[in-house]
Amino acid sequence: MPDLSFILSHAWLIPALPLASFLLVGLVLRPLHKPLAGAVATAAVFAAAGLSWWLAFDYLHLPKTAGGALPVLVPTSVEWLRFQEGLSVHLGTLLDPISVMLLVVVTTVSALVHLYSTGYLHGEDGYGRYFTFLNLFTFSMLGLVLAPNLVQMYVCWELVGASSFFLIGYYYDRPSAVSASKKAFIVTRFADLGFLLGILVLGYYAFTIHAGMGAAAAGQQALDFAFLTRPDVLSQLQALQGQFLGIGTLTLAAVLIYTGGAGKSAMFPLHIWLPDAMEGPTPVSALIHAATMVVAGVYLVARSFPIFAASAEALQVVMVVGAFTSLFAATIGCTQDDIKRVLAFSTLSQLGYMMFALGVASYEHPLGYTASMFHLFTHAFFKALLFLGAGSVIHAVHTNNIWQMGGLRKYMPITHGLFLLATLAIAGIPPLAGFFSKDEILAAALHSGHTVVFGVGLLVAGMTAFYMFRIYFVTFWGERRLSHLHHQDDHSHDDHSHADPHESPAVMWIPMAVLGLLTIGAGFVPIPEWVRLVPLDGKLPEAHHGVDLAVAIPGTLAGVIGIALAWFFYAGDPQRANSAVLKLGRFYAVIKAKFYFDEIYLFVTKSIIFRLIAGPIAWFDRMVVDGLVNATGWVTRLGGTAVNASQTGQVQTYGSWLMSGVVLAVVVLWATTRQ
Amino acid sequence: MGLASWLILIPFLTALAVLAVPTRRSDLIRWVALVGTAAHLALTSYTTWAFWQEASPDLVAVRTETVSRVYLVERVPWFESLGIDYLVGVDGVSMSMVILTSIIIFTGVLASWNVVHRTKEFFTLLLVLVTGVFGVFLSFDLFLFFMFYEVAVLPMYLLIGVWGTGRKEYSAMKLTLMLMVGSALILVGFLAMYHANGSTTFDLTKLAQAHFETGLQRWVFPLIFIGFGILGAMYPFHTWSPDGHASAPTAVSMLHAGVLMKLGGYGALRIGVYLLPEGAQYWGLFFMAVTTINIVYGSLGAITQKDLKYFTAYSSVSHCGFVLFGVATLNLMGLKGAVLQMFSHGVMTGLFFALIGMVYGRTHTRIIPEMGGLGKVMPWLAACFYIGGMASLGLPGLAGFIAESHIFLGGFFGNSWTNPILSRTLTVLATLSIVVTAVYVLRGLATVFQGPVRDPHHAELTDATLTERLSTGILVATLVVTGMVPGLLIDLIEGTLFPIVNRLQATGMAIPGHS
Amino acid sequence: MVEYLQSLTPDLNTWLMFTSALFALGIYGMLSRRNAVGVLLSLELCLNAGAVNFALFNRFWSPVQVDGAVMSLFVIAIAAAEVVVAMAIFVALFGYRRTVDVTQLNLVRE
Amino acid sequence: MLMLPELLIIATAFAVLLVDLFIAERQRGHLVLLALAGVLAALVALVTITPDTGALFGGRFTMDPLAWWLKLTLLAAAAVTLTLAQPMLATHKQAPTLGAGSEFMTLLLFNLAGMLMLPSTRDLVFFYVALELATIPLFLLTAWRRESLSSEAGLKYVLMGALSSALMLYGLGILYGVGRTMNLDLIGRNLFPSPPVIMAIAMVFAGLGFKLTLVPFHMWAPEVYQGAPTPVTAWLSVASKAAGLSALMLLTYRVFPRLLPQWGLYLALLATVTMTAGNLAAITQTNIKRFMAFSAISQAGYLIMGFLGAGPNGPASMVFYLMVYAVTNLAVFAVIALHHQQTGREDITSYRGLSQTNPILALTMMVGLFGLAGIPPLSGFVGKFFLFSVASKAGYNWLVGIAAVNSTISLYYYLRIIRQMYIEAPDPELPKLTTPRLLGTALAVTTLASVTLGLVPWVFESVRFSAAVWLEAMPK
Amino acid sequence: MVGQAVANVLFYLIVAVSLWLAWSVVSSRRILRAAVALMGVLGASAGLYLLLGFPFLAGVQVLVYVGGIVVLLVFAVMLTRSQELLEDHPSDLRHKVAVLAGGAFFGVHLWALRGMPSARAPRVSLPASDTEMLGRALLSTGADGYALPFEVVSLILLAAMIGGIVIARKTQPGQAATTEPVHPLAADAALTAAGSAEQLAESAPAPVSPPVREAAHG
Repeated sequence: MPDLSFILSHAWLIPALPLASFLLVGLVLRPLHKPLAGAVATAAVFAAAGLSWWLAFDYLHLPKTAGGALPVLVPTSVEWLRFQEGLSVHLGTLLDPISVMLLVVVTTVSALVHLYSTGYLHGEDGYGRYFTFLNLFTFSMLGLVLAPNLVQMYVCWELVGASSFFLIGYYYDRPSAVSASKKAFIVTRFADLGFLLGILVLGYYAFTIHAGMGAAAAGQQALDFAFLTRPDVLSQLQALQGQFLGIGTLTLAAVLIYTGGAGKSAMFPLHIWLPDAMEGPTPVSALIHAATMVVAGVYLVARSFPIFAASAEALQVVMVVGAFTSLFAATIGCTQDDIKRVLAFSTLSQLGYMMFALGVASYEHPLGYTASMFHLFTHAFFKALLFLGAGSVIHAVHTNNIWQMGGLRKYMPITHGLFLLATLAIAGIPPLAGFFSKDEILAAALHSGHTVVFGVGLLVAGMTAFYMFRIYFVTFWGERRLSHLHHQDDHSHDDHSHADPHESPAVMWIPMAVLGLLTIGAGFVPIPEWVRLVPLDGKLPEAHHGVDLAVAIPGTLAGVIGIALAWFFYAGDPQRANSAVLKLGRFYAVIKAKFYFDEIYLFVTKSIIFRLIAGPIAWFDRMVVDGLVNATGWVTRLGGTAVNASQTGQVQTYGSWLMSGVVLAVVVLWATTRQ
Repeated sequence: MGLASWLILIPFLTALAVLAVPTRRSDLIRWVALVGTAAHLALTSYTTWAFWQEASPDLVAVRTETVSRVYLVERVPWFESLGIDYLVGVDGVSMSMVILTSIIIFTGVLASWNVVHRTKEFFTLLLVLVTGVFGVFLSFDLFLFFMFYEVAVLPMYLLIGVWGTGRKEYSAMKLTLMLMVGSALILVGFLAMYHANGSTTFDLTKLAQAHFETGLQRWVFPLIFIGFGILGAMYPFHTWSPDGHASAPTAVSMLHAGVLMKLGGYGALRIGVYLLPEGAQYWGLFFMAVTTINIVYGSLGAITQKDLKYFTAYSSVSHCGFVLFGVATLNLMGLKGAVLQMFSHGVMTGLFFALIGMVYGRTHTRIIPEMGGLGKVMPWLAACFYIGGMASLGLPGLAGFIAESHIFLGGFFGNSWTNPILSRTLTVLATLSIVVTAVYVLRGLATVFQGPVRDPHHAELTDATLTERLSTGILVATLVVTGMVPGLLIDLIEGTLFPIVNRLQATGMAIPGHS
Repeated sequence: MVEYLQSLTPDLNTWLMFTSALFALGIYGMLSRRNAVGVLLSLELCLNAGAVNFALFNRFWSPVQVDGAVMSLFVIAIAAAEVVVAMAIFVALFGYRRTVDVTQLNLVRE
Repeated sequence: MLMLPELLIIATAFAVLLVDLFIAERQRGHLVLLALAGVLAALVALVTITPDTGALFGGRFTMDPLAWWLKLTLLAAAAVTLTLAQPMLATHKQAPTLGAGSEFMTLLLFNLAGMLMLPSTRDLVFFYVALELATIPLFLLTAWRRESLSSEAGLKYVLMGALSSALMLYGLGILYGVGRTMNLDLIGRNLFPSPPVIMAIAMVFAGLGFKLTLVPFHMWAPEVYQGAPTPVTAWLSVASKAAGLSALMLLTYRVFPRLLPQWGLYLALLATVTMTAGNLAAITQTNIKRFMAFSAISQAGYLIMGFLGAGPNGPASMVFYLMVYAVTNLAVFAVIALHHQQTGREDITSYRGLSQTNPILALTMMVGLFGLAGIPPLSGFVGKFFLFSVASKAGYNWLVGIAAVNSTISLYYYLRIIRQMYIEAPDPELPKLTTPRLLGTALAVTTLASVTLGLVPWVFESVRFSAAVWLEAMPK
Repeated sequence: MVGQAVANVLFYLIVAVSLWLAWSVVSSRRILRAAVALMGVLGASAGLYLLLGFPFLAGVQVLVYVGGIVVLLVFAVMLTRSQELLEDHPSDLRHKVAVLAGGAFFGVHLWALRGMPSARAPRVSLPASDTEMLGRALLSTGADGYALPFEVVSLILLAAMIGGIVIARKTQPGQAATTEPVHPLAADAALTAAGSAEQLAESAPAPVSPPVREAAHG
């Protein structure tokens, strides 16, 4: 282990700061002094961001390992929970290219969102509570990123889920927000069940291998990533014959762990909670449901990539689910009216992108791994910017519905400029960040032979551009539409809805500006060169440079076509859009209703689980099981009355009972004592 | 008089002190009770420290022994001719249970600060009940164990009968009778073991060294397990728990769900598995199946409950199912998980019932649909409720997760004499409960604390008073500390469990990976 | 002469059959008579059969001793005591109920 | 002097009879004190002077350690019963509810003398005579009250008692016929389970089962307990049962030492049927004395479990449980007597709210009832535990199970009374109960004993030692 | 051998007489006749005692039993004024149960007899007179004496007498019939009912009318 600089050996400081401020703000400052609480929370996260940048800088300057890759360090590791001898959980920090990158992304976006929130939520009564949970979220996200073993990741995973539950449910007097937070927590909890089962399966087999190896695995614990990703362990895992419903054990474990990731990253079957999560305040959506939490699933797959790579079917699942989700979300995205829901579906689609990028990656074609991480890096910035932009628009106009906005170009120049910048980036227009990362993914898909996936990627790129510019044109171009409807995003304090919308205060647009810069700069950060999939033998092949034109041109073209279509329908007179909608008719309504998945889930939980299972069980318990207990009581009482009835009061009946006693005694004695 | 005897004696002396106070001075009575329980809490912490001084040096040696060591032992011969003696001592598992009970009784006294109806008798009976419980956890002589076990069950009848609500007499009677039937089964088991060992001694450690022949173990183990299972709310015999808790006053249901139901798990582990290893192996899988029903059945049953107390009672049925499931797994992690679950669930349910008592004290209704939006009105209680709820659904960082993760791993690792496929499917079914628990916890809490204030005059209710904040605060603190720093409790418990697992191993079957 | 005659009587079992028949009749009487005094009469039968039994065994098994006879004597005395007690209670009860019909006496029952 | 206690009792009986001639009607209450003095003198004599082994009248009257303990219980029970009777006899305050006080006490003392002699008999004649003296006065005492209920109870008791003593006599006759000697030690020499022996045993069990209220022979108990005056009921439930047990132990351990182990199943069945019938019937009772009858029946069921298996633990736990049962039962009867005396009501609901009207009385009643139910830390629990241990050692685990479940059912009906006292509100028109001084002391003594007998190991240990010595001295 | 025949005839004669009388004691409808029959049975058994060689016992039997007890029984019959009442037959169920009980007892005894070792009367010469031996046995306090039981029997007789007098007395001296404490039981109601039934019975010449209760429980 090369001697580490201060920050590298004390990486645990980065998550410790938000934790400390969480405790400080939560217990002390919240009831006492609201604005101070906000300030302390924001300062803590900014400090963490600074430390992360410093750590990243030091890390990148570390001497490379023999195979030319950046070293994997586990500077601190404290035993926390000892299940069994070889299976104990150490809390610690693991530094490798993707975790450092994630560290930087999370802390930066979180800091900016904190700053933005001080403005956005100014004067709200739940102000202190908001920042407490935001800090808790940041701590648990950092804990997840730095986790050296599966169990610490699972612990922080759950904490992230819980803090997102409280943040979505911030406006807890609004029933829609309450049910959204419940739905989010329960769906992710269901996915975490898969993750837990994955840990159990993997834990058991890894433990048997670890026990078998004895001295060779002295320092490591069974569930550490370092141990799990060792080549010899992986080969033994692959060799496991155990079949469960026809699926190999390793694949089963990988898929189960993937369900956890899919739940958190809202992949296809478990995506229903993300659109409803928009009920939370917009900065929360920006931080959690755009930049950080939702990418945890992608990070999980990336972190345990060697395990996934060991079983081909698992990666296949990842790829298919990713691709389908991106297409599925993109189609729905084109039809939504609520600006935040459109952005939510766009996030879904981009996450699908990252997932299928990992899906196509393998040791032969490692490009997908790097592309996914690169896209994660860039997407965090411009998606956060989009959300903050939407937030400032909502803040000004007090409604989410894009049809009640219009022509905001004139009133909010800064937001408009930055929003346009971000929309261009997400549409993949060079030279912005989106172009580079999307291009990498498409290249990875093409070169690894997955042409179908490449085609889907291209189509989605076009649709992304289409729906992004759709909301851009509707919101910022055209003439002003009055918002006569009831405020959806109700801010009681500045309720002058009819006055002209004004630009957001400085504390809000400054973080957006910073994100704008990052969106521009992110493309040029040499992530592909730093973040590379290290093959099992540790030797890195020489990296390829420059943009692959064969992929770049079709990608950009798709983007431009998308923009043109959006311009055609929505920039000019609105009639064109309405007529198109009429033509599509029924088909359009189905997509708009998100393929009725919400209704299906509601039906399953409400009628099947509650009315058909829980109700009868409660009834069964009261009637049958309790009935049996009461029945025994009743029978004993019956026995009592029977014995009492034998007391007739007739002396001579008693005499005959006595004589019967004698005769019976003789019979029993004779039966039992005969030699 | 050693430390262990003082631990049993203090609650009894407090009870006598309370009796001495004139009846009308009800506030003085409360203070005497509080001082008594506070003194007990102090003594418990000192004893834990003293126990740790004695026990930590031979933590390593214990890994290979087959008889668990007992510390701070006091032995006074009682009925020599029958081999009965007043044998009291402490070991890891019983120490953790004593800590739990001491916390629960202290917070219980705080939570029943506004009992006005016949206060003196209430506190006397409460303290006698807790003396019985301490007696069970600290005694290592089966006769003494059984004696304190029944002392613990009996005041329950009067406590629920006089101070209860709803169908109090019916549920008090049902509760007492079902628990006594349980103790009847246990009595048969104890006597069978006593005589199989040549009717020389009731001392637990000596009985552990004696090897009972397999046939006897096979029919005595189910008796002991079901006998204790009835108190631990095992599936078919759990019906007393919803009624009993629904009609019991706050402190009583806190004590009962929090501590008395743990007697069941404790007894099943300490006497069932420790003394009858072969019996445990023979019946292991069967009871694992029953307790899985217990877990899933309890949590599903809780979803549609309308009354808060029934809601919590069903949830404790499910959580107690975890305890017995952990005991039935018969390997180190499972047993450790069972003891941890006993501790964490004890604190959780104590917190829940205390809070329900406080909410009921204000809104005078326990029906969930009738309440709404109380989060704004009583933020402290709402926050504690949420922390308790999160702990019960096993959020990491709180005590619930530590115990449940142990039990799931234990269940999944199974043991070499049970069919791995079956034990794993049962464990998977059990893990389903973390989702179902999440559903009913969030659903219940959301209806009560979130959303608009449904009942107008709930709006001007007050938040927690000082005593209430103190009691809930202590319970929440315990949950968080155990969740964050489980090392303390795990080391305490592991010392005792190694010998038990070694005994299971000594009966000729290898546990995978156990060194 | 009397001793000589006794030695010629039939063997023990026939004697015992007689006493047990007497006892059985006594039992029948006690369980079927309606009049309380009738029940007492039957009781005397039983006790008498018991007394004869003792004398019988004494004479057949240990002719020299006289234990059995002593027992018979005491049985007779105790039978007397029982009759006195029973009579007293009947008379008292007759005072209240004006009847000695055993079947009617079942007030103490619910 | 071996016979000192018996002689003292007989002397007191005559003294009471004679003194009554000379004192006025009003001072009838002081007679009780005289009787009590006599009984206590006998008690002191037994404890201090009488050795626990020895023989008189050439072996006819012998003393053995277990008999010593039985006599102690009987004398204690007599003392408490007399205190129970005291408020009922004529005192300067109110008219007696129990006529002919002195004759009542004389008969009681004669009865006591009979019971004291019973365990010391060594031959059939003296055994039968002592047994008769232990039963006949009871017929009279039951019919003592000047009302139809008491006389009817007396009638039923006489008829049933006569039938069972006739059967007993016939059984002893056959025993004499087969054993060919009157001496109890020698009879068992060449007894083997032939038909006549079995018939003799069956009839003996009928006779003694009647006194112990074992199930097929228990029919008389409910009505007699209800009809008889309360002190007599108390005396019946405790002393008569003690006499029955000592007679049964005398015959089974002395005369049939080799056959007893073979009767295990018969005794187990008898115990099961007795306790179950007693418990089940007690559930639906409304009259407190009738309720105590069924409770006594079920306790007899537990009692005879001591006969199972070999070794001194059996008789020891039986005698110990008898002592505990006597003390606890008398405590409960003291409260019942008090309640009946002052309110005239015998139904359970009349005990409503006693915990508020007279908390100490309610507490003693509760301690007594929990003692009967066998709830720790009272000695009832310890006694029952040892009895169950004897049965379990003899291999009758199913019986222990049934007995334990039975004691749970018994807890149910004892709790029904405690519910009346503690949970129901007091009944306004019932007068508040006041505890007279003498009865108060008796209550205190019995309750204290019922708590400490179990906790203090010395009592059971010495009983067990006596049982060991007693069993050694038995003919093999 | 002729002595043998005489003894047997004498024995069987006495047995037949006493069994026949016993049957009438048990089943005759007039109580007085039953009492007289009992006298006959007891006399017969006195004869048996004689046959067995216990003249003293026979004497005591005649004196105490026949003289004392049966006379007392006749007094009781007079006192309870039931002699003119014709007791009707027991209901068939009670009859069957009683027969079953008696028969079962007898059957068991016969089965038991099979196991009894039968014995011929010993030829040994009997002691001069049993009275002297009885007297010595009753009063000697030695190993073979029965002085103590003798004293105890006297206690029994004394107790029976005292108790009998107290119970049978009409009213206590010096104090009115005790006021019966209030009984929630139906006793009083039943008492009045029984009383009225009684008046009915007396007026009608028919034998004691079987009250309704009997039918219910027959």
